[in-house]
Amino acid sequence: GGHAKEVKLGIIFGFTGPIESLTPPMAAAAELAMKEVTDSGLLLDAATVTPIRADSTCVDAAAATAAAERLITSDKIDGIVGADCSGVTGAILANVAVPNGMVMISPSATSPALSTAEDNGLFFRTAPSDARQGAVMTEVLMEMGIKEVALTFTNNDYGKGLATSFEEAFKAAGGTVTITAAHEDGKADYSAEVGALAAAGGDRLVVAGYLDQGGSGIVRASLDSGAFDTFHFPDGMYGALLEENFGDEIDGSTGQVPGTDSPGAGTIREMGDANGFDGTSSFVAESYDAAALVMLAMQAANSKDPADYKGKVMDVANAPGEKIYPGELAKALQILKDGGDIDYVGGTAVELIGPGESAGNYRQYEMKGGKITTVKYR
Amino acid sequence: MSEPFLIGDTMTGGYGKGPDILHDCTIAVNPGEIAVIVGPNGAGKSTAMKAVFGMLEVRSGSVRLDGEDITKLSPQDRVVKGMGFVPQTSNIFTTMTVEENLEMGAFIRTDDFSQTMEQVYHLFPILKEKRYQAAGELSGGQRQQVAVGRALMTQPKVLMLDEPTAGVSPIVMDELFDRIIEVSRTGIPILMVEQNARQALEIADKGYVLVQGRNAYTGTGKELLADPEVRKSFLGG
Amino acid sequence: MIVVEDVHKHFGGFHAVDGASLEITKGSITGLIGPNGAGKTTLFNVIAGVLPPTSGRVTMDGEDITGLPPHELFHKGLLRTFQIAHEFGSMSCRENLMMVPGAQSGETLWNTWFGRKRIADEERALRAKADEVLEFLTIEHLSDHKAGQVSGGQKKLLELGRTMMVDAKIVFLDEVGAGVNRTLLNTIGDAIIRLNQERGYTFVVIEHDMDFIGRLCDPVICMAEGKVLAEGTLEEIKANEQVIEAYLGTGLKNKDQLEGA
Amino acid sequence: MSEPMKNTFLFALVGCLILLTGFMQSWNTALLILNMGLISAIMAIGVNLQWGFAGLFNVGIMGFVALGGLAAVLVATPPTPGAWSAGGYRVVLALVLGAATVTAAVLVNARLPKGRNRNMITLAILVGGFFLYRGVFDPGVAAIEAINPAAAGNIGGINLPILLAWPVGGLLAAGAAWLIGKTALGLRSDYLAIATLGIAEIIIAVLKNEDWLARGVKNVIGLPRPVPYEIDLQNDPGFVENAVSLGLDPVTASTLYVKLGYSVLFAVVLLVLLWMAQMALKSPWGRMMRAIRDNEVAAEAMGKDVTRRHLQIFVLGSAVCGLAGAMMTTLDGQLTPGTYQPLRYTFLIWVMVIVGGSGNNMGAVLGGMLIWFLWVQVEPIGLFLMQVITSGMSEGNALKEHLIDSAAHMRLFTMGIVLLLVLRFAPRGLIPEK
Amino acid sequence: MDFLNAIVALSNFVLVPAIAYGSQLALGALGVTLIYGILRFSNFAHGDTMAFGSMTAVLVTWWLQSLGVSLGPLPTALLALPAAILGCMLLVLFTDRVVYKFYREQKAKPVILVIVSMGVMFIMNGVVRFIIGPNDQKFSDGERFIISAREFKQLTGLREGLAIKTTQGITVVVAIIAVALLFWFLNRTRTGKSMRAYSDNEDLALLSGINPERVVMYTWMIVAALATVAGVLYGLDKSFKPFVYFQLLLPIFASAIVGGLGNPLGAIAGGFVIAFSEVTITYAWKKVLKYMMPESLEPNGLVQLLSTDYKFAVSFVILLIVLLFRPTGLFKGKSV
Ligand SMILES: Nc1ncnc2c1ncn2[C@@H]1O[C@H](COP(=O)(O)OP(=O)(O)OP(=O)(O)O)[C@@H](O)[C@H]1O
Ligand SMILES: Nc1ncnc2c1ncn2[C@@H]1O[C@H](COP(=O)(O)OP(=O)(O)OP(=O)(O)O)[C@@H](O)[C@H]1O
Ligand SMILES: [Mg+2]
Ligand SMILES: [Mg+2]
Repeated sequence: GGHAKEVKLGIIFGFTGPIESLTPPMAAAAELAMKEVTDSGLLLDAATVTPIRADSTCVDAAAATAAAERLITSDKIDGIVGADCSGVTGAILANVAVPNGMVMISPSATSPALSTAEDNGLFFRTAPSDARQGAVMTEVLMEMGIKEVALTFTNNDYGKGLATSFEEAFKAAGGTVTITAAHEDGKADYSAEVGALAAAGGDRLVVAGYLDQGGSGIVRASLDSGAFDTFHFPDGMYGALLEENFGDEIDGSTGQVPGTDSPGAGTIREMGDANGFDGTSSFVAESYDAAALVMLAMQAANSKDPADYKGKVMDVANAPGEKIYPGELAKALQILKDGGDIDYVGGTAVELIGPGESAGNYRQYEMKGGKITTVKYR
Repeated sequence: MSEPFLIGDTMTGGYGKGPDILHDCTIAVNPGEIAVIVGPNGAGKSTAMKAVFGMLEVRSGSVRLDGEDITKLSPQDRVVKGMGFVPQTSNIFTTMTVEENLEMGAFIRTDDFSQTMEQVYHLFPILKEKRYQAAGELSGGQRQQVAVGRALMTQPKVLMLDEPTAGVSPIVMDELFDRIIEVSRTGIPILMVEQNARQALEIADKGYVLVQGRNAYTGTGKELLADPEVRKSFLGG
Repeated sequence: MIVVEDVHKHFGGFHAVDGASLEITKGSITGLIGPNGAGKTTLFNVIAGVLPPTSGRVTMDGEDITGLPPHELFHKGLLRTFQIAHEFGSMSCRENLMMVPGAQSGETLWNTWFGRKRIADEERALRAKADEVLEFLTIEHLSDHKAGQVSGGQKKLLELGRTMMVDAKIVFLDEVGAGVNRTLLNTIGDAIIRLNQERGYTFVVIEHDMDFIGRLCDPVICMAEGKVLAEGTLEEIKANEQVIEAYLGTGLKNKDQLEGA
Repeated sequence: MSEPMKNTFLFALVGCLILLTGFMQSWNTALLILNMGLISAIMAIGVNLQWGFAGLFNVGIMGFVALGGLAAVLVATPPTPGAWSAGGYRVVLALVLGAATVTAAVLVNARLPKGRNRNMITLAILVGGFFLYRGVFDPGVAAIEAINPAAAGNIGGINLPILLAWPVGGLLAAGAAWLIGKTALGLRSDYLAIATLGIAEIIIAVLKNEDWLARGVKNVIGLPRPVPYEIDLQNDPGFVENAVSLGLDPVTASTLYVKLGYSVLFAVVLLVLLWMAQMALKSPWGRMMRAIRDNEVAAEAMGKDVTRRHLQIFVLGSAVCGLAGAMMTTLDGQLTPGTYQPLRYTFLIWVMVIVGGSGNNMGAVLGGMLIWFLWVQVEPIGLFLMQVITSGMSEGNALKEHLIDSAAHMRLFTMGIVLLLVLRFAPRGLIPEK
Repeated sequence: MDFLNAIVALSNFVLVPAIAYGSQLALGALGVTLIYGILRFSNFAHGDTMAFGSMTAVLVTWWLQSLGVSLGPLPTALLALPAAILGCMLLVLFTDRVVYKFYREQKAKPVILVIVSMGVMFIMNGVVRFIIGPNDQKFSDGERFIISAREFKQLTGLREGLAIKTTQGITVVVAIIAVALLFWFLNRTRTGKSMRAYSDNEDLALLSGINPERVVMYTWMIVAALATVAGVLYGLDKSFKPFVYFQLLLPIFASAIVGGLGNPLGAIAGGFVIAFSEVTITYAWKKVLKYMMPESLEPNGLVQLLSTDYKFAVSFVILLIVLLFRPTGLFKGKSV
C-alpha cells in the first residue's frame, strides 16, 4: 500500500496484427485519461501517471503473455488497461495477472467465457459481454418488424459468441436466421460468403464483424453485387468509417453500439478531435473508461497496490455517488479524496455488474442520408 | 618463340578458400593449333581450363589472350573477347529446347546466326530431329553434342573443350574430331581436354600431360604418343 | 539370368525403346553398344525399375521383376551405375560408399539409441571395406572430401565403387569409362573380369570404347533406334554392315589430309 | 576460433542474453523467455529432422503444433457432463463410418481393374458414405454443441494429468503426419511446402469450426497444470516462510517457482530429444537420410526405400512438433485456435532452424532459443531505437509523434533487420552442418 | 425467363466474382512465379512488395486528385501507375543490391533465400505501415460500375441483377495482357530466353556471355511492375490495407503452385482454380435451383456442399487433389 509519486499503467493492445488499426485511438484515449489525471495533480500524492504500451498482437498468446510479464515484473506497473482481444486477455489473466495479483480492465474483450474465468476479483471490463448484445439486437430487429435475416460473423470468439447469442435470442423471439456463415478477417476476397448469403436471402444482413476488417469487405461485396442493401451492425461495425466508406449506399441500415444518451460519448468525440484521434472509433470510449476506472479505484482505496484497489473498482463505477463524465476526472478525484462517493459514467455509461463487466447500455442508430443518426438508447 | 595467342601462364589456384589445385601450371595454344591436355582423373585438367576461363581465382600467374592480360576479367567478358568453352559437366540448359540451347550459344552475336545453326545441325543431324525437345530429355551422347554445338554457335576466336567426346558413339566421335580439325584449320586455336587420349593426341599439335596440377610432360602430340612412359601411365598402354 | 521380352518405352509419341528383346546369361559380361539415343540407358532404367515400361516384361531368374522399385531390385542383387554421375554431393567419398550395403543394423532407429555397440562394430568393418575400394580406385586421398567437389572422372569412379561395396548378382554399368583415364580404365577392366570369374558376378556394360568392350565382353549386343540390331561376338558385330553404318563409322576423314598438309 | 569453442560461445551468449534480461528487466520475464525458448528449440529439432536430415520442405508445422494443443484439451479437461450420451457416441460412430468409407473407396480402387466401372463404384461409395456420415454426424454435433454453449458445448476430455497429453500430442500429430505422408510425400520442394501449408490450414479450420471438439474459436481456457498454482503457493504458509527466508516476496517467489518448474520439465524433454536426434544423426541411419536428401534416385538404386524413409522421418518430425505443441498449450493454459497463424507457428520456426544452421541439431536448439529471445525482445528494442532516434526532436514534433506511434510496427521491422544481419554474417546458419 | 434469372444469379455471384478474383490472384502469382522461375526461390516479400507499390500509387493518386486531375470514368490511380511502378522498381532493385545479391554470390540454397525474403518481408511491412499507417485507405474514384445490379435489372427486366465493376473489367483485361506479354517475352525474345537460360544453369549462362546481373535486374523490374499493377488493381477493387496484402500471399502462392511454378500460363490457370474452388464449392445453390426447378421440387435447404467456414480449406483441398495427380502443377512447373 502507501502513497506514491508515480503510478505506472500498462496498456496492452494489439498494435500489430488483425486489429492494429483499431488500437492506436484506443491507446490514445486511455493515455488521455492518464494525462488528465496527471495534470490534475490530485491522484494520491499528486502522482504522475505514466502509460507503458505493450503489444498483445491480438492473437499470439505467448507473445502477449511475455509482454504482460515484462510490464508487471520489470516495468513494475500498477495496473493494466487491456488486453484487447478475448483470447490474449484470457491468457494474460490466467498466466500473469492472477499469479501476480494484478488488476486488469479490458475495454474490448467481450467473450462471454471471460465472465466465468477464474480471476480472483482482478478482472473487469468496460465492454458488455456479447450475451447481452444478442438480446438487444433481437429487440431492435423485432421492433422494426424484421423476422428473417442472414447472419455472417467474423470467425473468432467475439464473432462466434455474438452470433450464437443473437441466433438463440432471435429464434426464441420467433425470427428466422436463413444462414449463419462465418468469414475470416483480413482475407482477400469475400465473394464466396456473399454468394452463399445472397442465395439464402433475408430481409437484412446482420454483420457481426469488424468495420475495418472482413465486415467491411462483406458489406462492400454485398452492395456491389446487389445481394443486400440494408444491414444490421453490431458494435464491431460501428465507426466513422461507416459513413466514409459506404455513406448513403447503406441508407436504412441499422445498428447498435454500447453507449448511452449520457453526454459522455459526445465528450469523448470532442476530446478525440482536440487530441488528434478518432473518438468514435470502436472501443475508444471504453478504453478511456477503463483507464479512468483504474485510477479512480486507486484514489478510492488511497493506494496503488492492486490488492487494495481491486475491491474499489465496482464502487467507483456504480451508484451511489456523483455522476462523473469524461473530462471530469479531476472532479472525481477530488470527491474521492474528500471521502465522497462517485458513480463513474464516463463515455459508455459504465455500470459494472456480476463478475465485473459492463451491464451494457446500447445506442440504436440508423443510417440516414449517409449519416449515422441515433434512434434511441436501450 | 613469340607469345602464344592464348596462354595460362604458371597458374596457381584452387576452389574458393580451398587448397591450391594447380601449381605453376602452364598451357598455351596458337591459332591453327590443337592443344590437348591429358592426365589422370583429378589431375586438375578441368580446373586448369576453368582457370583459363576465369571461373576460379588464379592466385598467382596470369592468363593472356592475344597479348592482353585478361586475368582479372569475368567469364562473360572473356566470352565477349571471343573465347568459347564447353565445360565437362552440366554443360547444357536442361529445361530449354535444343534449338534454344544453340541460340543461347549465339547470345553475344548480333549478326544472323541461322547459317551457323545449319552447320551445327549438319554436323549433328540428330539434333535437328530433336530441335524442339528439352535438352534435359536427351541421351548422354546427345547432350554432349548439344554442348559442343552450343560452343560452336559462338563462332569463337578460341575454343576450349573439356572432354567433348565423353559418351559419344564412335561415329559421332570421328565426326567431331573431323570438325575440330576443320575448325582449327580456319585458324582458330583449340584447347581440349581428352581421355580419349590416343585419338586426340594423334590430331594434336601440342600435348600437355598434367599430374597433380603440374605440367608433367609437354610436347607435340606425336612425341607424347611415342613416349612409352606417358603411354603406360596415362594413355592406357 | 535376365530376360527382356519385347519391352517398349515411349516418351509421349517418341519410342525410345521399341520392342527390345534380349537375354543376359548368367556369368557373362555382356556388352551393350549402339549409337547415341539408341535407347540403351532407357532400357537400363526400365530393367532397374527407374522407369516403368510402356509394355513388355523383364524377368530375373525366372521371376517377373517388371516395375519393381529399384530398392527392391537392389536387395535381389541387381546393381547399376548412372551414366551421369549421381553422387551424394554433401557427403564424403567414404560415406558415399559406406551407405551402400543394405541391412545395416544402424539403419534402424531403435538401434541408434540402444544398439550402439553393434553399430560401432559394423561401422568399423564397413569403413575398412570402403577404404579398400577407394584405394583400388586410386582416390583414397579423397576419402574425406565431399563427393560434390571432386573431378568429373572421380565421380564416375565413385559410381563404380558403390557397386563394389556389396556382393551383387548382376551389375549394370552405364558408361563407367566415359571420362575415366584409360590407364585406370584398364585396371577397372581387370577388376571386372576378376569379379566375374572369381565371384561369378554377371555384368552388363554400356561403353563406346571398342577396345574396352573388346577386352571384356562376350557377347556384344548392338541396339539402334530402340531395337536390338545385332548380337554376337565383337568381331561379328564389327563386321556387321548395319552396325558400321549406324554406329562405328569408318574413321577420321580429315586425318589423312591433316597429315598430308 | 575452433568449432566447439565457437559453439560454446554462442550458447553462452544466448545464456547471457537471458541472464541479462533477468538482471535488467525481471527474472520472471527471463524465465518466461527461457521456457518458450525451450519449446521453440524442440519444435526446431522437429523441423530440422525433416528438413536438415531428409530435405522435406514441411511448412505445415502449425497444424501439428495445433494438434498437440488439441491433445492437451482432450486429455486433461474434465468431460462435459452429458455430452457423451447426448451425441458423443454418435459422433464417434460417424467418424468411424467416415473412415470406413474412405478405406472402402481406397480398397475398391486398389482391387478392381481400371476403368469406368471402378470409377463409378468408387464415386458411389464416396458420395453415399459422405451422406451417411453427415446424417449420423450432424445431429450428434448439434446435440453436443447445445450443451451450455457459452461455457462448454464440447465433448470435453478424459480428465487425466496434463503431462500425459504431451506424448498423446506427439501421437496425434504422428497419426496425422502418417496420413498426410501417405498421400502427399510424393511431392517435392515448394510443392510439398504449399501442400503441407494447406493441410495445416485445413487442420486449423477444423479446430476453429468443429466446436464439439474443443470449442472452436470460443477457446478453451483454464487448462490444468503440471505445476502448482501461484495462488496456492502464496497461500501456503510453508512456502511463504521459505520465500521470506530467501529474501523474496511471496508473489515473486511463487511466480518464479512455477516457471522454474516448467523450465525443468521442458529442459528434460529437450535434452532427451536432443540426445536421441544426435545419436540418430551420427549413425548409419543419419547417413542414409542424408544420402536420400542429396540424391533420391541414387539412394533408391542403392537399396534405400526412399518413400518409407521419408514417411518415417516425416512422422517423427511431426510428432516432435506435436509434442512441443502440447507443451506449449500446457504452458499457455489455454487452447485458442484463432491464434494459430503460419507466420508465428510455421515460419518463425523455420527462421529458427535456418538461422541456427539446418542439418545440425545444436544449431536448431541455438536458433530456437535465440530467435525466440529476439521475437520477444525486439519490441522493447524497437521502442528503444525510436526513442533514441527521436530524442533530439522537440516535444510535440509531428514526426516524433509519428515515429513513436509507429514503434509497435518496428517490432517486425527490427526482427527483419536482425534476421538479415545474422544471415549475412553466417549465411549457412550460426552452427552450420559439417 | 426463370432460366435466364438462374444464369444471371449464377453469373453475378459466382462467375463474375470468381473471374475477377482469379485474375487478381493470377497477377500476383505471375510475380511469384517469375521470381521462382528465374531467381529460384519463393519470395515471401511479394505481398509486401505489392503493398509498397500500391502505397506509392495511393500517395500519387491523392496528389493527383488534389490537383484535380482525373481520368473521367476510369480511376485516377491508373495515371499514378507509372510513377508507382518506378518507385517499386527502385525499392526492389535496392533490396536486391543490399540483400539478395550477397546470397546469390554465395550460391546459397534456395531455402536460405526464402528465409531471407521473410526478413525482407518484415522490413517492407514495417516501412509501409510506417509511411501510410495500418489503416484502410480509399483512393478509388471514377465510375464504379460498368453495369450495376440495379441498372441491369432495369435494362433487362429480370428479377436478378448482374453487376460488373470497372475494376473487375480492368483487372481481367490487364491480367490477360500481362500473361500474354510475359509469355511472349520469355519464350520469344532474346532477353527473355537469356533469363530462362540463367535460371536453368547459371554457370553456363555466364559461359554464353549472358550478364547475370542484367538478367536479375530485368527480372526484378518486371516483378515490380507486376506487383504494383496487381496491388493497385486489388486495392481499387477492395481497398488498400497493408495487412491484407500479406494475407493475400497465401492464395497467391497456392495459385502459382497449382499452375506450376515458373510458368506464366500456370499462374493464370492457378489463379482461376483457386478462385473458382473458393467460390463454387461453398456456394448455396438454393437460389439458382429455385429458378430452375418446378415449384414443387424447390429445395428448402441451402443446397450448399460445405459451409463457407471451410472455404479456405476447400481451396487447399482442391490444391492437394491437383498436386496428387500432377505433382508439379497443372502446367508442369519447375522444382528446385
Ligand atoms: N524423359 C525423356 N523424354 C523424352 N525423350 C527421352 C527421354 N529420355 C530419353 N529420351 C529419348 O530417348 C532416346 C534414348 O535415350 P537413351 O538415353 O536411352 O540413349 P542411349 O542409348 O543411352 O544413348 P547414349 O549413348 O547417348 O547415352 C533418346 O533419343 C532420347 O532423346
Ligand atoms: N568444386 C570443387 N571444389 C573443390 N575441389 C574441387 C572441385 N572440383 C574439383 N575439385 C578438386 O580438384 C582436383 C582437380 O579436379 P579437376 O576437375 O580439375 O580434375 P580433372 O583433371 O579434370 O579430372 P577428370 O579427368 O576426372 O575430369 C580434384 O582433386 C578435385 O577433388
Ligand atoms: Mg575434368
Ligand atoms: Mg546412355
